[in-house]
Amino acid sequence: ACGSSGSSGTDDGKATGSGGGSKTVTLVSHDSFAASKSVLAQFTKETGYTVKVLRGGDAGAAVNQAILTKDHPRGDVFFGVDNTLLSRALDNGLFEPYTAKDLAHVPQDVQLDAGKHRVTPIDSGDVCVNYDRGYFTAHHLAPPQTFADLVKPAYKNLLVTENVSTSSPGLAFLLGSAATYGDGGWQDYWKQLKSNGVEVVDSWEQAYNDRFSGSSAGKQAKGDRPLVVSYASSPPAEVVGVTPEPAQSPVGVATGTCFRQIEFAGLLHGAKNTAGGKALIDFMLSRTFQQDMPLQMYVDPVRDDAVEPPVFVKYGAKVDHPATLSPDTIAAKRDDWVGAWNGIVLK
Amino acid sequence: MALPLLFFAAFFGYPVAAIVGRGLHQGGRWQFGRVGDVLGDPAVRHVLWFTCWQAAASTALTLLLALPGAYVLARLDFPGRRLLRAVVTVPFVLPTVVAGSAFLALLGRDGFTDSLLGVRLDTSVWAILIAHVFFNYAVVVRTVGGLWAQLDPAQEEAARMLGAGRLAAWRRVTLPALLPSVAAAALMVFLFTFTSFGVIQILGGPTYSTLEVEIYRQTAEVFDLPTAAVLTLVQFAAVLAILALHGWTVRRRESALRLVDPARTAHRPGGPGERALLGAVLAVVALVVLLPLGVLVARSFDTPNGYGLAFYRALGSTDGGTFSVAPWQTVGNSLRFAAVATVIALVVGGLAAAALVRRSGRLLRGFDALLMLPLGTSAVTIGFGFLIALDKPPLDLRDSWLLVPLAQALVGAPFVVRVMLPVLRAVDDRLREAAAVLGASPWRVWREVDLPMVSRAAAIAAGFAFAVSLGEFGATVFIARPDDPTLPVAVARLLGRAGPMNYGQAMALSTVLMAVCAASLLVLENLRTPSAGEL
Amino acid sequence: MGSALLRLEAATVRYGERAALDAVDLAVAEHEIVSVLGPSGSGKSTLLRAVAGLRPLDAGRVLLDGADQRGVPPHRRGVGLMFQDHQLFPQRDVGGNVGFGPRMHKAPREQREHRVAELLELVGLPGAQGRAVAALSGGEQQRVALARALAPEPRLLMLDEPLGQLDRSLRERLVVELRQLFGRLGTTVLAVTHDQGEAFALADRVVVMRDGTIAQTGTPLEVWQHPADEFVARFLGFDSITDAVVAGGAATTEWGTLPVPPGTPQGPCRLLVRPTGVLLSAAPAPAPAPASAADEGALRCEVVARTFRGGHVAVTLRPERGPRLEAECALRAAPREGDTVAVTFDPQDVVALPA
Amino acid sequence: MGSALLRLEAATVRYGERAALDAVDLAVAEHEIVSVLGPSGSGKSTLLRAVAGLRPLDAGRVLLDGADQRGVPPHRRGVGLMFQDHQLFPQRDVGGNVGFGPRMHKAPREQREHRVAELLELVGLPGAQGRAVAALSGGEQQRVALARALAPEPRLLMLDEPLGQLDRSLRERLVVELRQLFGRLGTTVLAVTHDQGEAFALADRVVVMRDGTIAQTGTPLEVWQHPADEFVARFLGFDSITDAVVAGGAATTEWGTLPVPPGTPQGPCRLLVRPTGVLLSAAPAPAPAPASAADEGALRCEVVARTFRGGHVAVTLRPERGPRLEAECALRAAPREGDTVAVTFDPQDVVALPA
Ligand SMILES: Nc1ncnc2c1ncn2[C@@H]1O[C@H](COP(=O)(O)OP(=O)(O)OP(=O)(O)O)[C@@H](O)[C@H]1O
Ligand SMILES: Nc1ncnc2c1ncn2[C@@H]1O[C@H](COP(=O)(O)OP(=O)(O)OP(=O)(O)O)[C@@H](O)[C@H]1O
Ligand SMILES: Cc1ncc(C[n+]2csc(CCO)c2C)c(N)n1
Ligand SMILES: [Mg+2]
Ligand SMILES: [Mg+2]
Repeated sequence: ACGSSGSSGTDDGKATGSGGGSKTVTLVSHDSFAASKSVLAQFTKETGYTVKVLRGGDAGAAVNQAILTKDHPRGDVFFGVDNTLLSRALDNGLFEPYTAKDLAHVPQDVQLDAGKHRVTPIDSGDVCVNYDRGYFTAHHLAPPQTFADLVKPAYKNLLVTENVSTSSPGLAFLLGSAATYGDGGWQDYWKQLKSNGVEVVDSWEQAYNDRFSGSSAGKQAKGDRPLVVSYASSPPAEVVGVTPEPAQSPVGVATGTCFRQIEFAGLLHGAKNTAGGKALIDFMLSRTFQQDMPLQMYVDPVRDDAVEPPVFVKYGAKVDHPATLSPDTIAAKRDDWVGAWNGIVLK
Repeated sequence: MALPLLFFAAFFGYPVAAIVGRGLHQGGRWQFGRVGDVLGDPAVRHVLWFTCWQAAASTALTLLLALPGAYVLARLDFPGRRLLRAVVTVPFVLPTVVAGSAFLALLGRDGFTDSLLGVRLDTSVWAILIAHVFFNYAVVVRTVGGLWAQLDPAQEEAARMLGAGRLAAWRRVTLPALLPSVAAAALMVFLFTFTSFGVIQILGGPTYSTLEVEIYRQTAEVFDLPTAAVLTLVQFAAVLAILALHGWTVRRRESALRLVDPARTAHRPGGPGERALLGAVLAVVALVVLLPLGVLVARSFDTPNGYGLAFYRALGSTDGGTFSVAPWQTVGNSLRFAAVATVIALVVGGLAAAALVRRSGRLLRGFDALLMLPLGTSAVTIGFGFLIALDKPPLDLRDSWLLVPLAQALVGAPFVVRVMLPVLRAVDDRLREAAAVLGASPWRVWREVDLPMVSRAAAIAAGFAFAVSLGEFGATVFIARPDDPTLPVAVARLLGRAGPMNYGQAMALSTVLMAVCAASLLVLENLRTPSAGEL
Repeated sequence: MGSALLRLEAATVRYGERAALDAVDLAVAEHEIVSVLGPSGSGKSTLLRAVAGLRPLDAGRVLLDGADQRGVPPHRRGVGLMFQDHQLFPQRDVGGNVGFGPRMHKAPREQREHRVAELLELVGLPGAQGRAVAALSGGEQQRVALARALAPEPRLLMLDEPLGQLDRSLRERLVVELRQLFGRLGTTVLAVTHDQGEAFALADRVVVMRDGTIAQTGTPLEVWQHPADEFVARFLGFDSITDAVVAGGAATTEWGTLPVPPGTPQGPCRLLVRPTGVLLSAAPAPAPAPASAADEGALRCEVVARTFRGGHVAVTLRPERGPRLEAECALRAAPREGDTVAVTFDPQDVVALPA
Repeated sequence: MGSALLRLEAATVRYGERAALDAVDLAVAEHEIVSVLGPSGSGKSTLLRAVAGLRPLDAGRVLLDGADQRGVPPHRRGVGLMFQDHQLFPQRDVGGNVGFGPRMHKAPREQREHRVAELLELVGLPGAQGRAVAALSGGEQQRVALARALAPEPRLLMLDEPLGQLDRSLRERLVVELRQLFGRLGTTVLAVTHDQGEAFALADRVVVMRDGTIAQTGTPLEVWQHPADEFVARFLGFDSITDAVVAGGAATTEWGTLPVPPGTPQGPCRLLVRPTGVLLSAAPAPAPAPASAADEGALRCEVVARTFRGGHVAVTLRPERGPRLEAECALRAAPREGDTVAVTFDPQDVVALPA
């Protein structure tokens, strides 16, 4: 119904004439994108635009798709590029600059394209080692807290992580170690991890749902690794739907092993409905949307005045000093590091 | 002939050429040098080698285990036969990640084999092979069984009168007659296992990798399109080699057979031999197919608060967050897409099969091979190909819901062709002649002679196309329509989130998927072509 | 007949309600050649399939060499069967088909090839080993099927219409050669045929079937000369049958008084006159004294049809009274259609059938 | 014969090198019934397939009603064909098979059902509409195939061994009824058969084929009485053939001097004696004066075989000199094997064949 604007809609922001007719703004994202119906309805109420969401693949695939289709973009806004992939998106000229309205409420340290405003940070999440509380209680062992702990003999054969070439938490964990030990030191760290019996699987799903002994799925699947590379938001997720509410989540977070992922949204170059897209980006930074996100996508809002839901407050972990790396460093080093990692860990 | 050709050109040839072309044509010039680079990489060669041999081994193992099943399900008459035939097809629709996880539980630590035999298979290649049997048991049972049920038993009787025992008669008379469909089944199993993705990812760990996995990584994760393009070409070359081998095997063996009404060939199991065979087949089905399915079903009821229906109830609510629609509504989406895809696959595949039967020649053999290529093509390649190729006039399907069924039909149509061809080629040409001299035009001959004979195979093929479409994930995920996720896509999204509710819902939804699949297949099998019973 | 190679005792095969084989008792001695005759659908093929073990009996027994065959699988019975519809293996060439049996019996390759060549020679297809069976004519296929059935040299060979699609001269030659072959090998044969001439020429004994039962068995001559009943008589092509009362050496019928052979049972019966026993004389008294004609024993008939059958002419006559008569005449002696002829009867061709 | 319904002109069909049909010329007039006879593999079925358009000609033409049929597909030719191996549709019941043709010709349902019932009655399978074809006996299948071919009432009906699997009495009844049916409908018929009796009974004209060519055509009587050559003679079952020199009313042969019918061409030829022309007399002079016996025209022969054929006995004789002779005797007049008989010849059964 909306693809008929072919000839008149020769891009540029002023093409709202045709896009405005449809009053639809299209959000291109990855499979994990989610938002409450009521929140999206509120956007429609406020702006008159309805949101159409196109999801395709995981975060990496979605970015790649967007790059492939950049001459004929499938929508107006892209959401879901994180700091590990940001430069790939920016270098390919995927986005048009737009300065979102409430940027003032967003801490400077997550505004990674602050100079050009081609992308706007929307959420952040920490990739950290999670632990199976039950296991460590039963074995009278203190759970590890830092990268350094993980190579200790006490934790031999306990950790499962993801393949860095196929999984974004896997890559984040590598980046975290690189941020901690430096370009010259992380290889040595991983050699130690390897000799301490780290297990590598291809996907987060497999690591968390099948191998990890702390998640409910992993318990069913007889997973036997009490340490897993996952998210800081996993503990609250483990108690959702469980009645009665437990005092503690069965999963804990090793807060010294975290790497921060920041997800951005941007106005797609060649978007048909630029005005709608801008409105949508503004809305994504609104408190309404930001407060809805945690329970929808298990991420943290970037807005400093957003109130976190009670489960997050009660069961979530507070990560104070996550490891970070600049997008430029990541862009420059990623391929080399992945190659080196493959050589060390998978050989 | 023209329609199928056009279909494959537009929805396979063009998109795949576009994505491969994009990969190889970088920076304004063709990068054929990459071919040498990639092929020279010992890691790539290792992957290629593993891909080939695991596919060959999987195919052999599947044939070995499933051929007796094909006999039992085609020729023996016992209660629950239809249900069993539907149930063995269920794995086909299961997202491989889901099934892989069931196998992990069965074959891994404290799993079925570990506690029973003390062997852990999750780290060995056996887990992969067994999972491949699980997925492809039905391919053999249905493809081969479709012809087997119609073979005139008198041929075997003739052999026995000449002194051949049961087994010898089967080996020397029935098997040669079945060979084209056995080869077709083997080809399909080989292609599926050759392009195996989820199973390898889960059960193979980082040690075992197939070309398909590499292509996926290079395309979707690493975004190294040139390498992906070269790997795609390598995959094509391998698939073409297999197709050539298949063609060569089959060509001289196809002969007109005396086909009879399948209703007349089934008999109650008689004698200790047949009862033992039935028992053995049931045991294999129970172990290899039912047990893994059972694990998933059990998990779908295993809530944090004890066994119950909580996950199923959750499927009905929209505020789980993952979807703007309730997850169970994806059942409707999937059924709708699958129905459309099945129709497309039947029309395109049926026309192609009809054309392939009537004529022969080099060109047509090429066409035959072209039809099989989609089965040997990575789903990402097709998905990304669709994205970049079908986004501008005259084929601007960016916003069309048709994209999903089209992609699915691309996998379904080769099935239809492969299942129907052996049967059509077995139809004695003189039956067609008999109809012609009784006044039937060529079109009537097709409707009155071929169609009734092939209707059983067509139903089987339709079942396959339907199951494939219901379960198709790889390509669909890249072209999923807004708010219309298909069921496997929904399962994948649920799996991608932590927490018991998400995981439980994924299991519940998978169980729903199995039930929907089994029910649809039962309905399909009971549909009779109207012309069969007419005067 | 304790030494019967094959014995059927009350053998019964039912298809649904209908019995295709109805409590059949039959014994075939070693080295005997028995032809099974009978109308289409009378159960001939079913009989062979039951003996072969391809169709289990619903009642009764099949014994081979005195041993009950219940539960013995077909390939262990040591019998061969040539199927009515051949059932050649389409994936194998002629040589592969004929050599199949010897191969199953593990005959060495050379011997097998020799045997195949020999048999193809016998059936008139020398050198056909390499031909595809789909490229054979109907009769050629039948001959390959015959050669295939002969190849393993089973003790009991059952042939279902083995020569039905062959022309007369080939058939006659084959009948002679097959008899010699069977005599040499000592094969016992049970052969279904619809051709009486072939049955009579081939067989030591003939079995006539009717609706799943055996209507008559005997040597060809016995059956021909003394059909057991009207059914067998009509099946053999004798249609000149009427009611009669035999008294002394004569029978009173609608056709007049007919002489009967000595020893004919007295009293009412059905009376058959074989065509060869209907003697025509050119033209009797034009029609003046019907009473006297009858007295003379000559019956006036009109020729309603004459059919040239090669060698002789079959003449259908409408007598003054009584049902139609069939006569057989030499070609040059045959009257024309419309002629009126006088008929007398040869007592040797008059047979009283059990009523 | 400008009004021929069917005409073949130099029709040729090759399989590889071999011509299965070799420049055949043939014309069939409207309403004519023609039987095609010939040894197995002589090209009879190929001829029918070529006419039906199932096998394109490699050379020559097929004309129907004067129109060249090249490129006309089978279903447009208005001809019917009953296949030698029936080719019943396995997935349809008997009614569905027989009713197929009328359905293709859009006959209304009621008429179709009526026609099916009628034809099944004709072939002796009344009420068989609902039966599965796989559950029929061989002969029953053949009859269904016949009914199916008759159902659409084509102008030209081609039958490939239509009655080959039926017993004699049924076949004889069907020949009569088919002739009547064809006469009533005005159907032109081309029927292949291997049974001479059937061919002679059914056909107005007979075509004898040999190796893809036509060896002879003529009425049954013509062919029987004057076989065109030795091949046709032998094919008809005449095996008493020898070299001869005809001079005046007698022929000199190894068997002695035989009388020949008047008008026999003079000079050397092959000479055939039909079995009916070999007259046996009980026992001649025990053997004293061979010269005189030859002078008398009586040939001494030993009976080497006698075969009962029903009605008559075929006797094979080994003469003192010359090749074997076949004689046909009435049952009661037949000598026994080993007997010595004197043979004289009936000139009416002596035929000089073109050398
Ligand atoms: N498809 C074929 N390929 C090669 N040769 C063939 C083919 N069909 C028939 N022939 C050969 O052509 C010849 C004539 O075959 P045709 O079927 O016409 O014989 P026919 O006279 O009908 O014999 P029959 O009485 O045995 O049925 C035979 O020698 C046969 O082997
Ligand atoms: N599978 C079957 N199911 C039902 N009825 C059958 C089956 N096979 C044979 N019959 C019936 O049993 C009867 C005997 O069949 P059979 O084949 O023995 O006849 P036949 O004497 O060989 O006849 P023909 O000379 O026609 O071959 C027939 O009436 C036939 O219809
Ligand atoms: C190894 C292997 N993996 C998956 C399937 C099942 N399958 C075959 S085609 C298809 C649709 C996607 O292409 C699916 C789900 C299989 N048969 N073999
Ligand atoms: Mg039979
Ligand atoms: Mg033929």
